[in-house]
Amino acid sequence: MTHVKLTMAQALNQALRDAMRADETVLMFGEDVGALGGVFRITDGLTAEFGEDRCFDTPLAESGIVGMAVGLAMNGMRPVVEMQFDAFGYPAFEQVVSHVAKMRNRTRGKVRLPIVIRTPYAGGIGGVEHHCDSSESYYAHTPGLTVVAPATVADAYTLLRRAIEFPDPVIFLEPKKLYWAKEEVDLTEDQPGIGQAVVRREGADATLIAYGPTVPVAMEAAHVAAAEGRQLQVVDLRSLVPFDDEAVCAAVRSTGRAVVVAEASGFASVSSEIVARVTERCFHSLAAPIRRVTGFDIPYPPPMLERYHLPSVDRILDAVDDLQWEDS
Amino acid sequence: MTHVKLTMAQALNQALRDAMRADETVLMFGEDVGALGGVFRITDGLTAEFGEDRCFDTPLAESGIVGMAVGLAMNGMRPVVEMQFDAFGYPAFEQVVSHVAKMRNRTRGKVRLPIVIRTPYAGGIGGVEHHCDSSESYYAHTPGLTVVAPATVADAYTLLRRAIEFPDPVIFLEPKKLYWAKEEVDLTEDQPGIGQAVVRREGADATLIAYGPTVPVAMEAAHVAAAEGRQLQVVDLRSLVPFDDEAVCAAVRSTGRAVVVAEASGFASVSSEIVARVTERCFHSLAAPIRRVTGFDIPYPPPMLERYHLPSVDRILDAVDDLQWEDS
Amino acid sequence: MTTVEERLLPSAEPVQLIDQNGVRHEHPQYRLPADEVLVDGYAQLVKGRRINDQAGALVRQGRLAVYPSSHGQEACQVAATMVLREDDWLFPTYRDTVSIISRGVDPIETLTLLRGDWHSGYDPYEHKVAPQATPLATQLVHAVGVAHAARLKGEDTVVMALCGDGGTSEGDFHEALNFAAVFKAPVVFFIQNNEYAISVPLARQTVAPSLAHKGIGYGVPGERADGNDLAGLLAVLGQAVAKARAGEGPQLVEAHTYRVQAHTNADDATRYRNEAEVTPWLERDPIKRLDAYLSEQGLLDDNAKQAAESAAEQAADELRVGLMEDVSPDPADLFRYLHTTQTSQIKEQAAFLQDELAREEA
Amino acid sequence: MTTVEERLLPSAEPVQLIDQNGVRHEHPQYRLPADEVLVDGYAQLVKGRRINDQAGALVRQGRLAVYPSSHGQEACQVAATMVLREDDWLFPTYRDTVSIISRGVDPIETLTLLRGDWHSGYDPYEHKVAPQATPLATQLVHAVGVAHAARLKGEDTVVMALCGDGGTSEGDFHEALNFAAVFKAPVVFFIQNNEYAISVPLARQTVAPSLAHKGIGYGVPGERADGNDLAGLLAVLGQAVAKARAGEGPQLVEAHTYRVQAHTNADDATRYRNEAEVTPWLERDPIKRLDAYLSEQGLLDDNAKQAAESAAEQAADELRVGLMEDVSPDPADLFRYLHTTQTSQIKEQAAFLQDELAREEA
Ligand SMILES: Cc1ncc(C[n+]2csc(CCOP(=O)(O)OP(=O)(O)O)c2C)c(N)n1
Ligand SMILES: Cc1ncc(C[n+]2csc(CCOP(=O)(O)OP(=O)(O)O)c2C)c(N)n1
Ligand SMILES: [Mg+2]
Ligand SMILES: [Mg+2]
Repeated sequence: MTHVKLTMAQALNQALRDAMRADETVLMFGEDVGALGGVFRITDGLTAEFGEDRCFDTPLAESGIVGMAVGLAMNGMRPVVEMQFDAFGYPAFEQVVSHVAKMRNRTRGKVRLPIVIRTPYAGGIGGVEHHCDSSESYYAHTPGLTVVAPATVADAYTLLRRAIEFPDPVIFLEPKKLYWAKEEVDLTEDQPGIGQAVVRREGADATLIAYGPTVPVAMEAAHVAAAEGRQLQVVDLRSLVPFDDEAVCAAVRSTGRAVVVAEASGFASVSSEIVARVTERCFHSLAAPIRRVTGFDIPYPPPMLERYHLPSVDRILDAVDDLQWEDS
Repeated sequence: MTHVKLTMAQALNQALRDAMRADETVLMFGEDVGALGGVFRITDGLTAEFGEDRCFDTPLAESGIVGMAVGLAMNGMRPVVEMQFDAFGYPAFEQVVSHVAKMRNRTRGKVRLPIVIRTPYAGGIGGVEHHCDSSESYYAHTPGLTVVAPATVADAYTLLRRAIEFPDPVIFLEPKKLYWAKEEVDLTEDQPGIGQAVVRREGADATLIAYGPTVPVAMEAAHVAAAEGRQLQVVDLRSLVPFDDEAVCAAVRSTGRAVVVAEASGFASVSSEIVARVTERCFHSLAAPIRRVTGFDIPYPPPMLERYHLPSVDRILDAVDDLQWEDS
Repeated sequence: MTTVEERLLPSAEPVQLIDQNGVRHEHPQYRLPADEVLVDGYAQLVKGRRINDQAGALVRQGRLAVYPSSHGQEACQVAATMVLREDDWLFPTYRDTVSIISRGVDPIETLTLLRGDWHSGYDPYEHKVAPQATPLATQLVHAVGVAHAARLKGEDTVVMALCGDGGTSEGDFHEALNFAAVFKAPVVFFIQNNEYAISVPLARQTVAPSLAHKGIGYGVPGERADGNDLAGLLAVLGQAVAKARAGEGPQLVEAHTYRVQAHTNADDATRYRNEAEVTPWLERDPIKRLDAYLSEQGLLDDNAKQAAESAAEQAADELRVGLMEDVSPDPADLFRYLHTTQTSQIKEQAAFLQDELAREEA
Repeated sequence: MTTVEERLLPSAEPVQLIDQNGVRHEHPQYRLPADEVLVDGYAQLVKGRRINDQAGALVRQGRLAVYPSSHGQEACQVAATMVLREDDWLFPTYRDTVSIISRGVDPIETLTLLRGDWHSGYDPYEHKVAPQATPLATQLVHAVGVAHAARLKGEDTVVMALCGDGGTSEGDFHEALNFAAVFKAPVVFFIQNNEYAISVPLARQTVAPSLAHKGIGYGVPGERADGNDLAGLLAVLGQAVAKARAGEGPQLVEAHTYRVQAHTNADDATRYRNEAEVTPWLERDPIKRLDAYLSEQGLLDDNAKQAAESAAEQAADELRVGLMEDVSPDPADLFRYLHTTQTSQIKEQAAFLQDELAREEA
């Protein structure tokens, strides 16, 4: 197949379309995903192609949406649901934590829930309150969930296809600010699967560990650092749960220094976990403590102030500068 | 005042009683907290003493309970609510994250919410599914919440009084398995406030960092270790947010080795945060990476299997043994 | 008032076909079930009662961690399954042990949750019984999903979703009824209004004219029945199931019954209600009245009663014997079922525990 | 049917006192508001419309991030505040900018949220207006709490809680109505049924006979009114407020109106509805009909209309001028309001940012 130029939004739409073509038990539903095609148009045209039974609007109630997905999955379907924005996934929290995450374990594997919960994720789009939350840590902390966040157009396609094929529930986080990022991609090309991190850029001096919306920022930082003579390696986690300990530790050991870059507030978060587990495993390879560049421990700011909150190239480079180079 | 022998349940009851006597805007409500006195009897006798307007049962709906508390607090009250078990707090998650945590910030400090959300917390009581969750990481990760967990009878009293007097919302986690722990206490004695950790036992060889239900286990481990000739220091965090960086770092620096002990699953949790932040701050004082003894990354087990999940004295001592003593 | 309202609002009084004295009453809308159905139902009630009481005893003997009994609510328990076909689904709560067993699920597997060796002990697909739900009302939305999937597959399966009076206050109750109505999902929402949610009486749960009145707000027909009258329940639930199967969408049925015992053995009901309140309900017992009616009609002789009782006794024996067996669940199970493919994290943790246990043994 | 049902179910048709042609209709239960009230209301409608349209223009000029307009729903917006006393409370949603401004809140402070310099710009206590709620239906439970606190303090305050048709599907709607009913909290739940929740039409939101029919399931009287008839709304809402104030507990009012424009400027309504559906609603415009009625009655002459229009123009001017001013919120505010006493963590982070900014400037 030839390469095509697609936005991440288009790649996600294509993934849904291809998944629905491949398997008629795949259903897509949620708020405004039918005629409107979703507020971000990720489900554009699906109702037209697959009919009302396959892609449909529900009443406005997130617990109902996720709970109904549980029931549909129990009875042979593969539901993909959309939470309109990640803060609007909170009403479904009980269903996610007490059922989606636990049903397989509860029933000794008898009831499997191949559910995908798609969520426009994180900030950087000037959204008003409740429209830019980063909720991955809530989900990553909940045993039983698989948590995935693509950062490239190709990964958006691949990971969503894999998530839909996955036998267990997947929280699928779509970085909002990357929806319109365009890339030349070959959708038939095989990409690493769920659970595998990839090194997006090689570099011997320090490792930047990022996922979702912060991957391009980390790449940009590495680019700028290179101009200043410092070679930064960039790891894109792709999957938070399962976590690719092997790849991440190999990367960090190769440089001995690392900065974790994430948009979410840092306290008790996925980024804390990365620091903790990499330090536990690579302590004697570390020349300096692993630094974090994350959102502050504050609610997501109003549009006019969001740039102060978001991990920036400068902030990443400052953190890299802080890696006690004099010690090495 | 003379010393009295009280269980933690009694101390909590006394704290509520004294708070309600001291301030008539303090209200206590939730499920079964009236005539029954709560399933753990923490609110025993409050309706009898203060009347139906001050301590009352609500309809069975946790989002409603927390949401109503928000409104009551907006209009001059100091609501204390009980979530019957911590897994039953999940239906209120949206109210907690989107309102309780954010209202003060949203309104530039105009609307303050002096709400206490009391939650019987964690396991070790042989409870069936959904009755033994440890949900502190969800709350600690949410900016705007203060998160407190007493481990002693005296602290249960003091911290609950302080939480009720606190001008901002507090998540108050009551270790279920310690409800019936009896101690000789003097309730008039001043205890450190919210935000202060305390060293419960001195020891020069390594530091155990614990909170809530794991404090007694850590104390027991230190006791056993002493018999084997190793002096373990025990830090009781008391408050997860704010976090007492100063005290914890001072403790860890004094020993150069640390183990974090918590019941919750470890991944992306408060214990990850402790490892991350202490390592960031004390890297060059550490002789070994900080180890964690936490619950596994699984749903809380059924009663007959819980002992395999819970941090035990042996597991703590194994972790201490693992602190690369040969390096030092 | 229009016909819409007449169609959706419940009967003025709970439907009752046999009263507490065993006297039969005619009802303009509902017919008495056939004699053999009632005789069979009687045997099931007797067995249900015996299971409830045996389970209570087993708690006292330390063989079960806890048991929320449906003593006094057996008519609801039994009716809920009697009206179902084999390919229909049942969504029970923690109180519905008798319902589950009467659906055919192995009693010991049913009690796994309350014995504490695992969260749920039976295969939900074997008898189409969902795991018992503890978080209130959460199972109702699942029921809608299962029913909707059946509809999509062109099956005429019906889902019976059980819920308590307290559970109706939860947001999920609302969302489930609304979703079911909008999608015309074949669900019968069956509320066992036993007047209490632990210590909280119905009057503090709602001030609605009845719980069945909640249906109209979703466009769902609501009906109510005497929850201690098996005949009335079979008639009302049977009709609800038939309507749902016929494509008329979800149905809401409220049974007026009473929680005769405490919430569970761990509860102390004397803290919040008087014996005086309980006594009249003992008179309304579901077994007593059916016994009276059937005996009066000559449908139940001493032999038949004897047979019912010995069947019940046998069920109780099985329970006792089964639960007297000590079980020791495998700690490795903690890691076995969480994911289809274990993550490296879970593998490590499983290995850690295995190693720890090996060292302990050594 | 019993009196309970008659008391709790809504009128057979939405209450309408002035029809779309400006013709007055008698109603057995509701009286036309006084002339001067209607004349005042007219001026407020004109102003509300002008604010809506001005705000829309300011989005196009990049001065507001987004604006969910209540164009066409101004009668609801204005009626909701006209029936309140100064010490009553208003709980608005993101769509209720006009309601908030008509309550007396500074327009620029009101638009702070949508301009994007802070989450909410006004002091909720100044005019007793809660911050606009974005997460749907969540504000309704807060309203119950505020009302219950008032009752505990012995005040006779009433709380007007606004909600959309879509919002009624959320669990919090259910919990709010039930709590209010059980606690007899003086809340008027006012649903602006504008037929859409973004792209989802009412028929996919619920199949209930009406949203006002949801009241009876909580024991709350439900009523419905023509949402484009200011007179009818004032009568119905006025009565609801009076009842709530008198201690009769919560009231539910549904207004039948229509979202004439897209959900927000960011929405494309052509994807899910035809112009043909919109046109008849333009005929039902709330301003046009009140104009016709008042003019016909000789209550509104050219002078009065002129005055209303120039007052509206002035309000629009203030909006324009106010929003043309560039604001640059202080980054330190990010850390200023979260806690009464900053934690050491927040202090560190504030210092970090301050240092970063200082270095940038240097
Ligand atoms: C979401 C949730 N909140 C609280 C509880 C704790 N709880 C268990 S049973 C119960 C009372 C339920 O009453 P009802 O629905 O009437 O059922 P019944 O026990 O009477 O059968 C409560 C509050 C729970 N299980 N789930
Ligand atoms: C809990 C929650 N889920 C989803 C959304 C996203 N959302 C914003 S407005 C809206 C539609 C609301 O419709 P309705 O209640 O009818 O109000 P209207 O916009 O018509 O005034 C949706 C789905 C939200 N704000 N909150
Ligand atoms: Mg009950
Ligand atoms: Mg609407």
